[in-house]
Amino acid sequence: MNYLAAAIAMAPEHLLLAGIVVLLILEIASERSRAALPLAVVFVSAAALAAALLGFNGWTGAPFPGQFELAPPAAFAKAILLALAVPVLLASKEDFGEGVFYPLMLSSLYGVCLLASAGSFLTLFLGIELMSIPVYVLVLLGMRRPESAEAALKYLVLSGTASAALLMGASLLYGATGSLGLSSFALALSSPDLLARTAVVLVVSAFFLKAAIVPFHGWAPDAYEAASVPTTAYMAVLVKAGVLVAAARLFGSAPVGELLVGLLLVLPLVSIVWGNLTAMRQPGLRRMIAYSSIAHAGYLFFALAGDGPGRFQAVVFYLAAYGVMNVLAFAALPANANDVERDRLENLKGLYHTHPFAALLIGMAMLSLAGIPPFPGFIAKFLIFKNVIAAGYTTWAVLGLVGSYIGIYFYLRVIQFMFMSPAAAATGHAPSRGLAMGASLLCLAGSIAIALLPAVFLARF
Amino acid sequence: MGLLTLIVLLPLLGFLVNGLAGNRLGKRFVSVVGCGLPAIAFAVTVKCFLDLQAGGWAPLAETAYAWAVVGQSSFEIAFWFDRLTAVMALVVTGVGTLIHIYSIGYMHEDKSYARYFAYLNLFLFFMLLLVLGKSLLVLFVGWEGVGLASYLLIGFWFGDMEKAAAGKKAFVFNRIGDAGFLLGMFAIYSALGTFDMPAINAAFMGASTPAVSASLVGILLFIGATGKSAQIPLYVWLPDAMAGPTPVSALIHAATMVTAGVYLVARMSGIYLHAPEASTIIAAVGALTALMAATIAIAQDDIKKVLAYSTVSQLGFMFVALGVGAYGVAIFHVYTHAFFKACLFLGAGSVIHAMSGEQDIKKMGGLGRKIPITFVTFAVATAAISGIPPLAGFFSKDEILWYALASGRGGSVLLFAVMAFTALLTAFYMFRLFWLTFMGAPRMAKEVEHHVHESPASMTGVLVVLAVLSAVGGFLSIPHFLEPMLPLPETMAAMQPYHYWVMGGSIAIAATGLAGAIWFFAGDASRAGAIRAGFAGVYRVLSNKYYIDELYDRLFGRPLVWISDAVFLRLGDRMIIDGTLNGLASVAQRAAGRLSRVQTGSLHKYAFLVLVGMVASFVWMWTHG
Amino acid sequence: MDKVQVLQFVAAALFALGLTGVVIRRNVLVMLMCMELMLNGVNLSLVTFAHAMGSAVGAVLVFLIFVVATAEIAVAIPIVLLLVRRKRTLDVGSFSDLKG
Amino acid sequence: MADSTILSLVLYLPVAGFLAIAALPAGRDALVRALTLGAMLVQFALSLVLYAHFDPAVPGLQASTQVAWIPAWGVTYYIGLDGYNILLVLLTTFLGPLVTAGAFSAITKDVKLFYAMVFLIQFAMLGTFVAQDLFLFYLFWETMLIPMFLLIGIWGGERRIYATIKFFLYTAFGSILMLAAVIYLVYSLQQTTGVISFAFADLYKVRLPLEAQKWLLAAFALSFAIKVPMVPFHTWLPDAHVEAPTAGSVILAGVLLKMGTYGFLKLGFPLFPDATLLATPILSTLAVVSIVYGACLALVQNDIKKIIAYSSISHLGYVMLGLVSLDLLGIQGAIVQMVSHGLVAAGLFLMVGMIYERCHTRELAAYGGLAKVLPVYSVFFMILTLASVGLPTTSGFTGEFLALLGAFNAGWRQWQGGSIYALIVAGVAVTGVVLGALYMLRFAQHFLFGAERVPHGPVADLNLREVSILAALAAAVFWLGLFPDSAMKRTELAAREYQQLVSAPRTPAPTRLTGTPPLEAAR
Amino acid sequence: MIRDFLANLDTLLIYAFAALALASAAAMLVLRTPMRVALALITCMVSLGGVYGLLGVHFVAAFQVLIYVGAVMVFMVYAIMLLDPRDEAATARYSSLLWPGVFGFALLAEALAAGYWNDLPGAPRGATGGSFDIASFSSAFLSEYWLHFELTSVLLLVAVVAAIAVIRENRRSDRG
Repeated sequence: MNYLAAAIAMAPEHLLLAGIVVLLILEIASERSRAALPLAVVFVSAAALAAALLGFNGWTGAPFPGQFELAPPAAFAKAILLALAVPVLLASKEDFGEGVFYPLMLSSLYGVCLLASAGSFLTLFLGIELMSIPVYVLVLLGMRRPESAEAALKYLVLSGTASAALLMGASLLYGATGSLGLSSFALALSSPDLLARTAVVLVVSAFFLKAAIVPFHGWAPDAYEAASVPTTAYMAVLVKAGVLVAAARLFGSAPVGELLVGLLLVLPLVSIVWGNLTAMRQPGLRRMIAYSSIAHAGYLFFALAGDGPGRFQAVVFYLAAYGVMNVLAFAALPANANDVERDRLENLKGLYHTHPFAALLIGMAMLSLAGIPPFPGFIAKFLIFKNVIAAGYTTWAVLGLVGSYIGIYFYLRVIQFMFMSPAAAATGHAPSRGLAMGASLLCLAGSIAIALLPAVFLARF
Repeated sequence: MGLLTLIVLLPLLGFLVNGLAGNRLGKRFVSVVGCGLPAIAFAVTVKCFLDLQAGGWAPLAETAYAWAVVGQSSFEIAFWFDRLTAVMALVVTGVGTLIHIYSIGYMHEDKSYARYFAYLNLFLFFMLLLVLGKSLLVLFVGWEGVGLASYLLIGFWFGDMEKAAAGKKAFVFNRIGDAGFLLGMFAIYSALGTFDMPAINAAFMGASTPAVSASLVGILLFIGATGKSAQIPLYVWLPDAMAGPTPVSALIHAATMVTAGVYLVARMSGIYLHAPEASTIIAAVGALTALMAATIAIAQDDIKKVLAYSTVSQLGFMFVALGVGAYGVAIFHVYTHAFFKACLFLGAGSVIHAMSGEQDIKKMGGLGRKIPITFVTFAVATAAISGIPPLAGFFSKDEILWYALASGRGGSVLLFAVMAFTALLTAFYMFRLFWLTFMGAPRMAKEVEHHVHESPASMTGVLVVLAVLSAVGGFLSIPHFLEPMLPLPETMAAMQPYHYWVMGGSIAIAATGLAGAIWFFAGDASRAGAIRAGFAGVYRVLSNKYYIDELYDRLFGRPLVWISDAVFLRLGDRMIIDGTLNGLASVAQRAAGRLSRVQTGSLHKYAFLVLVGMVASFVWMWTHG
Repeated sequence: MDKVQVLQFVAAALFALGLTGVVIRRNVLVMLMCMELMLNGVNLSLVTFAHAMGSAVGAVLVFLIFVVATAEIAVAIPIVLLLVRRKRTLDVGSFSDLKG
Repeated sequence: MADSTILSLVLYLPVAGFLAIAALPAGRDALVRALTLGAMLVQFALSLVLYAHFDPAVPGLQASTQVAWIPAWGVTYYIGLDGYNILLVLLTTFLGPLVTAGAFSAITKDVKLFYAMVFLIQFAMLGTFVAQDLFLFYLFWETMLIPMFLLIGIWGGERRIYATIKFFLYTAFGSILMLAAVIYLVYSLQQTTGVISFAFADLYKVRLPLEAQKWLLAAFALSFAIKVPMVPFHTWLPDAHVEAPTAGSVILAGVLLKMGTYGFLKLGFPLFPDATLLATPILSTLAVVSIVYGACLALVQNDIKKIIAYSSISHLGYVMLGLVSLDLLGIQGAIVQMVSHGLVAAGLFLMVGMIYERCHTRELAAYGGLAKVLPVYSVFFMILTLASVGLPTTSGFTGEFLALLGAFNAGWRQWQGGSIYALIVAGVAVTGVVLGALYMLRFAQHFLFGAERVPHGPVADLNLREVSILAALAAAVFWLGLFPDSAMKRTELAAREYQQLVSAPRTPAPTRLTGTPPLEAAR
Repeated sequence: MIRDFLANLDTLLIYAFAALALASAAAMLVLRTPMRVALALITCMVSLGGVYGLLGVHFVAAFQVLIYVGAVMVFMVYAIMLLDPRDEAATARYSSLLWPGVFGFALLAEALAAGYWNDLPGAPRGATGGSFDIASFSSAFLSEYWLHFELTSVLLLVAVVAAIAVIRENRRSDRG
């Protein structure tokens, strides 16, 4: 086996691993070290860069045949996801004095990267666990509020269940096809064999659980709300991204038959409607975003129902568009000594008058999430539903679009608060934060790039 | 730029000058512009008339510019000058000019003197457009334009809501007519593909029958005419229109604009010659209007109202003439009527001027001696309208009566009878008016009485001219002049012998009316009072104009408002449409509440939901697999 | 009815029991143990298949599951400790401050 | 300078302006105003050049620019002028400066943001008109909602939130379905011809089976009908108009509503000819209903803004009538009527704004006899009123007359063919002429005439700024009323093309698409 | 007779162990105190180990006993002993969702079973037959699957870090 090839192929992972180790050493050497954040940023960006380079060089191969594969699309997916992690890190300065946050996040990213090039259920499983386990802890890290631990537990228990279901499904596939390669799933999709189909159901519901699709969504709102802002951003964007990239790899370009489309789209459709409706009444931003992310998970599964070749592209593009705006919103959110206060939508009232720039950014993010042109969110949504219709499921596409329509209202509500209401009673907004603003500008640049030159991104997948 | 265009543009120029700069230029300048330009227009018209004559009566035509060209169809602003146009144009510019001059004196004290003349010129502009227009389109532009001008002038003293309302009423009722007119135009265009009136007439006169029934078009156009010329059912605006300054009533609501309908029918005679049904309807409507208006006029006490109804009635006469195919005669009556009715109105104006604004004839009387010129001219005009020979009215009215009886195109004894009776009534109420105004003992208040004075020369001069015209105008036989283009209908042989009987009869009628009026009102008031008491019921109905206004309000006005408000606004918009939408919104809100209550925070619940989800997926799988 | 089938049924039963346990048991620790039970079910099924077709992959996955299970517990227990210190109870039912 | 360059300039000037004032420090309101006005004037001048250069004899696009944008989806950045949009572009750029100047005194809060939004709207609207690629069109179409949403929501009246959200959701709903239709349309183009392209020109080529056409037309029509708005999709309009600041109402009535009719003209009907011909009775009926319904409602309003709002519904009914008549006269009339309504309604809203600034109420009952107090104001008001009534020599007449004539012609032809329905519809439409006079004169009468009632009086008559705004409008109104030919020449070829696209059959329809037809029941 | 009994003995034993595992698993859901539940789980695991052993995959059996019973459950029991005294939850055994849960269990089990019923392969597709021994396993592990071997080490590292992080939070919350 060619070790060099392995080393190159896994360069991003290795960089992350190095980052983890270095950060740990730093952590052990001294608590409260200022170097943690910069180092983390450096390593993540380096990893992103490495992934991008791999992609641009069109590096293709499987250093671990059937376990770990790399092709330009996967490489670019990694690059994009890692790049999305950078602003999250930047925005986390105020929330995480101590450094342990960073090694955890890097290791979670490590998991995400694995998922992007997993070739078998073993890798997939390890990737998911590597991605999730640190997040359980991230949720309660910082302990901004007493409920964090509770949230962490809920997340842990349910996603543990998800892993179990996934493995059960894998095992049945193993029994049905004699292999644990991801391809066996693609085969099962079209097999009449009941065992295989049982496996499919188990695996799909496991992914639903991880991606918080109704009715498997119970953990998401609580976890999102209790976590600190950067963690929420990380969960809403990267964890979801990891899961869906994995799902996209799993489905590959196998045709999804009429039967499975039902299974694959009913619940996502429900969660689009459910999420969009429930978000209307939420008093807190994070909880609202949680529900909105439930809805977005729905759209993402629609992408999986699209015609084969376009799937991976659609998923990743959507994740990029959705992620960049989500991170933007969180990064632009003004700091506040009291975490609960910071979260309350009421306190965004009149934000335009106190922090015009932040208000504009958040407003854009909301519109983009709502899928209103000309923001990237629209182009991504367009791509997804284009694929669904191209696959011949016009009715589903229409239903999905109508469901997405329901969502518009609560995004507008945020804008209404920020722009159309008199400034709320002095809630002591801390002065806007330099790094976080930098992060949000980064996202802004990214989103503009996506909106103006989607072709450049699309061409990569 | 051709002469015809010039005729049209001169008043427009006046309008622009007076309208934009009038207030800064001072009254003298305004009056010079305001009266000078129409006068010039009159002169130019005469010039055109002479050209026409020189040209052996070959119509003059000229095109100003192409308004719009769409595909093959081109809409041009073109003018046309033939015998008919000549008569109308001369009347319009001539009488128009006179009334402008009269206005100088009449409006002298008014603050918005310039605005008044601007409007008057504007009216003249549109009226000439109407008369000179070669295509129906141009005619329609003028048609609507004069409506606008009359709207503005009726509401000239807009400080008083009544007057403003009267203006609106006039405009709206005209619009109703215009809707019909439009439909007529459209029908013609769809069938013939042109608005060019000579062409249209030719098409209908031609051998091949055009693709549209002449009666349909004829009736539609006639609806327009009823609006403009105040015929049943759309006449109600005219009496209210007297809210405007008196010269306006004279010019627009007596001499010119209201005769536009007559002109239209005469101009489109090509159609009506082939539309017997339409013609019959016209005759019927005309007769009915004439009679009805005449009866109402008897019971009115406002000097201008009486004249207004008499106008309506006289217009009825004209339409009867049109109905029986005597187009030339109708135009003849238009022409004579223009003189004596203008004279009457201006006379009335002079009276009102003298009475410092009083219009109720009950409060007048015995003015004859105080304002002699007005008195004399008014007398002449009254005699003229009543058809006393040899005054102008006599000739035209006599012709109408004759054709009503004898015309081969729908003349009948009944028609004749009705018209004869109406003529009688005309004579009666006119002399009633005359007598109550000028004769007998003064009934006005003292202070009013002692500064009753004759009007300035600018006004009385005009009165004299008009009186002369209404005296001798009849000798100029318009029907004969127009015959080459508007041939008179052949008369029924059976009726020939009665021609002179009719003439005699009409003289007798006029005399009877005169006598009756004098018998009533010359003596002491008690006699009139007694008679009136005798017919109290009838009198009330008449003095309330048959309650037509109230009827229309009940029939159309209120239902429209009710439907708009109750049905469309409250039910349709608010309840059904917005109700549904707001309902949906609140449903969504409530659903949101419900759904978020599912999120109880209990881990058991969440886990159970997972269980449910899995089971559900399985079930879906089995059922759909 | 053959061995593999029986064992698969057992495996399925264990999995289902584990999930049910998570749903119905109040005690946090019991809940965690039930998760372990689910994993055991998975293991059984994997091993049975691996044995039946004599391929090592299944066993490898089983091995990975061991490790991951350990890791999860290693993280779970401290979280529970933290929670219980705060709440003074093991009753999951009372960990429901987050809702809506 | 090449026309295409000028067009791009016209289109992107607002963006430049937006960035410029965004860069300005806060509190430089005077500068912001001046800058905006300047930019708008330049824009108008440039578009006048375009209008002058526009060659009526050349069919198809002029001054066009096409750049590949998202090749994978066949999306191109494709803008250009043609007979369809030349007048609307001119109208938009003409109203730009007027709106800007009109808001000088009215907007004192968040001036920067306000003019930024005005720029954005200007950009989005122009983009919608000049876009020649369906994707681009949709992008602009939707983008326009955002600044409008803020405009109403921030500077509006008491119920502004309700109004603006209603506006947004109403219009967004149509757009969502339209989006699905757009995708399906392009997909079917790809299926049938193998070409994947969003360019209008290519889409015209595809001829779907009738079944599909019906659904797609329904989706497009809903979206456009909401924007127009046609009864019964109109209830957002009165609220939006009443709550919006003057500038908002002016833009809304002046240009935004035209986007709906333009959509029908450029996309809705030509793309789905068979379905259109099938739906003509329904559409013409809706048009007439809008005419009458709007007029009736305008008749009973007591809020002066609402009167104009409902009158808009009525007037756009004529446009729809003309468009569905498929008669050249009618189409031309419809196009002129669009512009005319743009001028007249915009003018009336501006005047309402002016009086509102002085008297702070929109209750019709509160006013009276303004003609005495504000003579200049009244003159302009009268002119616009008469234009709205459609009196000859004003633009209103040109539009209404031709539209009605066209509708009647079409009806007549069908009558010869044996069906009288269309003729009756046209006949009913003519009653709108009377109703129009009724409500506008009622308005004018209570407003200008009668005893003097001037809230918060005494008030000053119009100042130079306002007079020049209104003078410009009046000039335009009379220009289009007296000499419409120069404008109609430029639109004629487009009108013919539209007529031909809708009425003349195209390439024979493929029996069935390979893809599943829309709304086939979900399994 | 005896011979074929002995031949089937391992099968019978497997069934016995499986039954035991099932029984103890069921017991876990009903037993009251966590400690008993833990014991039941241990029983279950051990008997599963027995099954593995009898199936001939001895090393897995060994892991089962070593890692699970040796590590996980010890950890578990430790936690129980640490926390149990405070447990009032022991009194209330079941959540409000007991019966729905049981019902759900029935359905889920049925659903899974239904998956196997008809077409669970007696000998799964691609079956090479025969068993494999520790040698083949470990060689595979260290050749084909060494990536995962490495990854597990990463995972454990992460787990340790995570645990430490939580403990530190714990201390912090004690402090403040």
